[in-house]
Amino acid sequence: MSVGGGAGGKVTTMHDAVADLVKDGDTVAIEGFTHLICFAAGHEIIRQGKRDLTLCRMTPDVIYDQMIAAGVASKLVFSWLGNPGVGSLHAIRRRVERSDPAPLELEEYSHFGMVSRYTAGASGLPFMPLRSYHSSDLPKVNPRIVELESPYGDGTVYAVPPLNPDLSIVHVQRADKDGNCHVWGFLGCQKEAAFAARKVIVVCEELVNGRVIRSDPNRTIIPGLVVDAVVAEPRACHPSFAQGYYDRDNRFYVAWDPISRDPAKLDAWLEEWVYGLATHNDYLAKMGTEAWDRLTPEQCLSEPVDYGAYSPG
Amino acid sequence: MSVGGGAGGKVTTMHDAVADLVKDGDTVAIEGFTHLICFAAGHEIIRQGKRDLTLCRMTPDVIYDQMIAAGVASKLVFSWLGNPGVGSLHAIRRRVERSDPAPLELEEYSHFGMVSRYTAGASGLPFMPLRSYHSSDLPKVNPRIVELESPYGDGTVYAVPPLNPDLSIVHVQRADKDGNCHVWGFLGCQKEAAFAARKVIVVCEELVNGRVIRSDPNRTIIPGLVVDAVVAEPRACHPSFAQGYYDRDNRFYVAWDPISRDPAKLDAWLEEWVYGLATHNDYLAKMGTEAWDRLTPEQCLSEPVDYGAYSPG
Amino acid sequence: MSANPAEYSVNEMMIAASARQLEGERVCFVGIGPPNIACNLARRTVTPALELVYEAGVYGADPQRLPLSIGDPTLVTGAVSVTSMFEIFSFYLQRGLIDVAFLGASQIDRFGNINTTVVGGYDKPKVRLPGSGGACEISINANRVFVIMPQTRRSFVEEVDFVTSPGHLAGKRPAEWLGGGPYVVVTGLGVYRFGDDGVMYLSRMHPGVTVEQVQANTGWDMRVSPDLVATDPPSELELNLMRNELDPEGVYTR
Amino acid sequence: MSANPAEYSVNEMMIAASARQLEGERVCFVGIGPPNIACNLARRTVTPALELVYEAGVYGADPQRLPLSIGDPTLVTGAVSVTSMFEIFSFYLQRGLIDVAFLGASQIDRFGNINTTVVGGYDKPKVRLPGSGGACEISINANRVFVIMPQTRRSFVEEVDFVTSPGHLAGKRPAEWLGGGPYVVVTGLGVYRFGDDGVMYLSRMHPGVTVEQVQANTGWDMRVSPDLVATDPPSELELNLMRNELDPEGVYTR
Repeated sequence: MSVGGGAGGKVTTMHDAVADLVKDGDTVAIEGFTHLICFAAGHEIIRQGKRDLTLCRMTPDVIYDQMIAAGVASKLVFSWLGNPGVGSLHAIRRRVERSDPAPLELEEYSHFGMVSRYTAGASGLPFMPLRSYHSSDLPKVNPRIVELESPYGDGTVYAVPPLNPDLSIVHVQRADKDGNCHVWGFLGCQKEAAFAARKVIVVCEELVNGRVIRSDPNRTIIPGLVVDAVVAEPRACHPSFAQGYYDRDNRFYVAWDPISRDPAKLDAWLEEWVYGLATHNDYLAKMGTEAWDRLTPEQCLSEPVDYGAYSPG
Repeated sequence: MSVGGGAGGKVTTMHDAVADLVKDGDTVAIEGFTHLICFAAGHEIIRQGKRDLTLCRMTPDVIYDQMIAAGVASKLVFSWLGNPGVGSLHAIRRRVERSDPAPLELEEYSHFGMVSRYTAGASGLPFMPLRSYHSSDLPKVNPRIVELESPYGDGTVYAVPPLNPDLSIVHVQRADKDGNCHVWGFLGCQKEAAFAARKVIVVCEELVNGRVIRSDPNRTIIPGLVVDAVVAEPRACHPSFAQGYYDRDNRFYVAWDPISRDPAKLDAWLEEWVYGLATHNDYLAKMGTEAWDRLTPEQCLSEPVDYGAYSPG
Repeated sequence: MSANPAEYSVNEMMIAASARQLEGERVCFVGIGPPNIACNLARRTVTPALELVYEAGVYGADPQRLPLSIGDPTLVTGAVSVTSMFEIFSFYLQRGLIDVAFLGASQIDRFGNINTTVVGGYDKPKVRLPGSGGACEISINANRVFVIMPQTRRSFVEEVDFVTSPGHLAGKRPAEWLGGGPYVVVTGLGVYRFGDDGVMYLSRMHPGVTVEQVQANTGWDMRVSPDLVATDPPSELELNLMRNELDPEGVYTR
Repeated sequence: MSANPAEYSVNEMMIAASARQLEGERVCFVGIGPPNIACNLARRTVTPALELVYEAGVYGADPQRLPLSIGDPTLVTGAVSVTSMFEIFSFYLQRGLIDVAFLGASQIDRFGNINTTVVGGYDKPKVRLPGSGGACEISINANRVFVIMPQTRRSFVEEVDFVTSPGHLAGKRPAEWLGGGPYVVVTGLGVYRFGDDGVMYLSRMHPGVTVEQVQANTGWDMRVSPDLVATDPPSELELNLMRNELDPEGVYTR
């Protein structure tokens, strides 16, 4: 057991973080809206043979297609199911449409409903009101979405209940050893998913000195206070992206479609790229460097701001 | 009339912004929690003799003591009434305790209630739920604070209604001519007050090129979309502060106490520092430069972040 | 390559016609796929001041390449503001700041009710579609909803299998809803609008299309405007932009 | 200057005793005035790892000077995180992340119910006090509430004129409330805790104070712990820190 405080802070390996913090039957969210999706964490969960998970994500992406194909999950909580810009997630569709090879329970919302659930969970609220779902069939198939009168007599809204995962896994650009995190670009619901969860694994592109975090406290999306383990794993989001570090590998998303359509090909892919490798470093070594030349952007720095030094007068 | 779009964007003077956008009887919020309180805007409202305003602020500060003493307001919506770190706001207390020289209607919340009201207003929601007010006397004296059952049968919370001011005035560090704003340091409820309002005046320390704003889009707290007028007025928050630009002038806050206790002294102060001056530039000229040597901090820059340039492949 | 405006695809016609509908609009919530191309085409033609809002968290995007998805990093760099998804839905959409939102659809009925959830029953669907994403709340809160979709008898249906995003219901939206609902539908055959009773009618027809063809590709008896006009074909400029800049690989336009 | 621990003020005793109560605590919501000094003193003595949360929007402040108010820029520069007030109240306080919160009070009753709103009636008050600020929600949601206040018959009252922040009500808080309510009260005379029935009792008495003096400054019959112990006077270190670093002008400590 290597997670927790101490001089090295909460820094650990992906293997140990997943071994210690993912239990069979847990409700787990790997969030990141198109951006900062931690594929490496999903692969480690597959490798360790976790079972019966309830997986939460606004947009089950290729990583959830892989995880669900590998049999780690019995239920999916989501709001948009697809391979963005490409098409379907066929492993998930097989389970939903034909229970092949096993049924998959669905709990379905809209995007606003899902972010509102995380926000209620992060806020300690029993529900979050929102203007959606009127005359939609979604509340008919999901009894957790309920209509609610405004207490001021000015009409009705809908409510969704809090979502408090047992574990949220969030990828960030910068973290210090205590788990204080800077994120930029699309924020998705990384902050809300972290505050809502009972345990949090932060995976970062760069492990930085706490001074870097404290140089810009308004950029700190997640404080170490809610973080249990920090894993430094550069490029852990491939084929997703990390703003300023690497681009989305669209070729991978396109290539996934025929793999996902064919269970034999999918099994072979998992064997070659997940089970057959021990760590994300092995994955990167197997990938080679060609893709990274293509995916690495030119630099484009933010203008700094001056916080001012306020010392004794 | 000089507010609005066009090549010069929405840039105007404080005089014109207040003349065009503050109407007698309006509900007006000048926000900023200890930080970025736009005293210069309050002074201009006094100078133009606006009347019968409903003033909203979480913490009616010295500026609201001045405005209420000058007779611009008939009602105050708030959550903490005082001269922070010093004591009372005596002009407001005279009106509340003794209707001297006229009554002042109060509508009172807690801080969480006030930020929740702005948030509901900014979100287009008919109410915001929160865990507060249980067994407090506040709902007894403010019928807008109502108890609400959770639709999931797990207890009750309280609700507050949206606050949508006719006008919010927010001070920021940087804005471009279209009203896109960077803010750092304490954010207070500047963003929520701006999105909630029907009209918004942004006052900035520095008018910058739009490229500066776009170099760090995660720092943009308020988009020009909700802004009607932009006023470039450095040091307009004195004696409040602007992170990185100047410190709080605590001597002023302490000096205000005896002025505020004595209506004659207060009138003389208004005459000397508000009615007797035409603009905030005159105020700064009258102040002289000594205070600014004391109030200006050393530089302390944020580490930049790399957004990456993503151009055609 | 320079385009020959005499030769164009059905999708190019559909996207060009959609982009033209954005003339005079200011703040547009952009969806994935064809809407993304149409909005970026409009910015380069009829509405240079169009502000693009993406549910991923962006206001005022200034993409330097065609975004591959609604979550492309080119939407972030150089944008006016990037914030959380909760704030995009709360402070922009639910606050009423969105003038127009583009939605796609797998099925639509005469009232503009949209299905993107399932073909068949929900519990054992014939085809499991992506679901709502942000469409359900967009359809309720955006001032005007534009729909862009291919038209066949399987997509223009008498009754949708699942109402993901409500349109004009059975003719009337409750007054308390913030948005006005579906305003225009653009397909490969024509441009449709809605009458005061919330029922869709054919307003413009694309070149070479006949009313019979429209009827054959509609699962109900489509009303036709007495003032039916013909759509202009895609211009050389529109085709050049789509082919050379916005979708050089032709993913959505061919 | 170096302090002579034989000479100290009532307020110095009160603040030193408050700081010691923070031993072993982790996350502390800091109020304006004496709580601010006590928390910063605790960080320099019994609890260096104490994380300071300020309602102005700060988590993990590292002030380089004593903050003049809870909205001092020195709380921002070098902090771990600065966010909106809505998020501080929602994601930290209401989420249950606050171990202990310090509140001041103008009046308190035996159940720890607090008044900071008015002396007299609400509509025509004798004295209009500041009101709740964040105190109402803090008293409901923080795991433990510490109160620090001067003690007189006018502040320790049989019945508060207005319940701004609920304590143990008339002896029992509803189970659904997140926080445990008032845990300790520190005054210039002693340190008070609460029994299982929610009633305050004298737990520690400051040097030189008598039980009679405590009773004379309490508007009800104060219970006294059978294990009543004496508070240690302020140490030289505590006094030096207060006098030279934390409140050199003696605004709160003299």
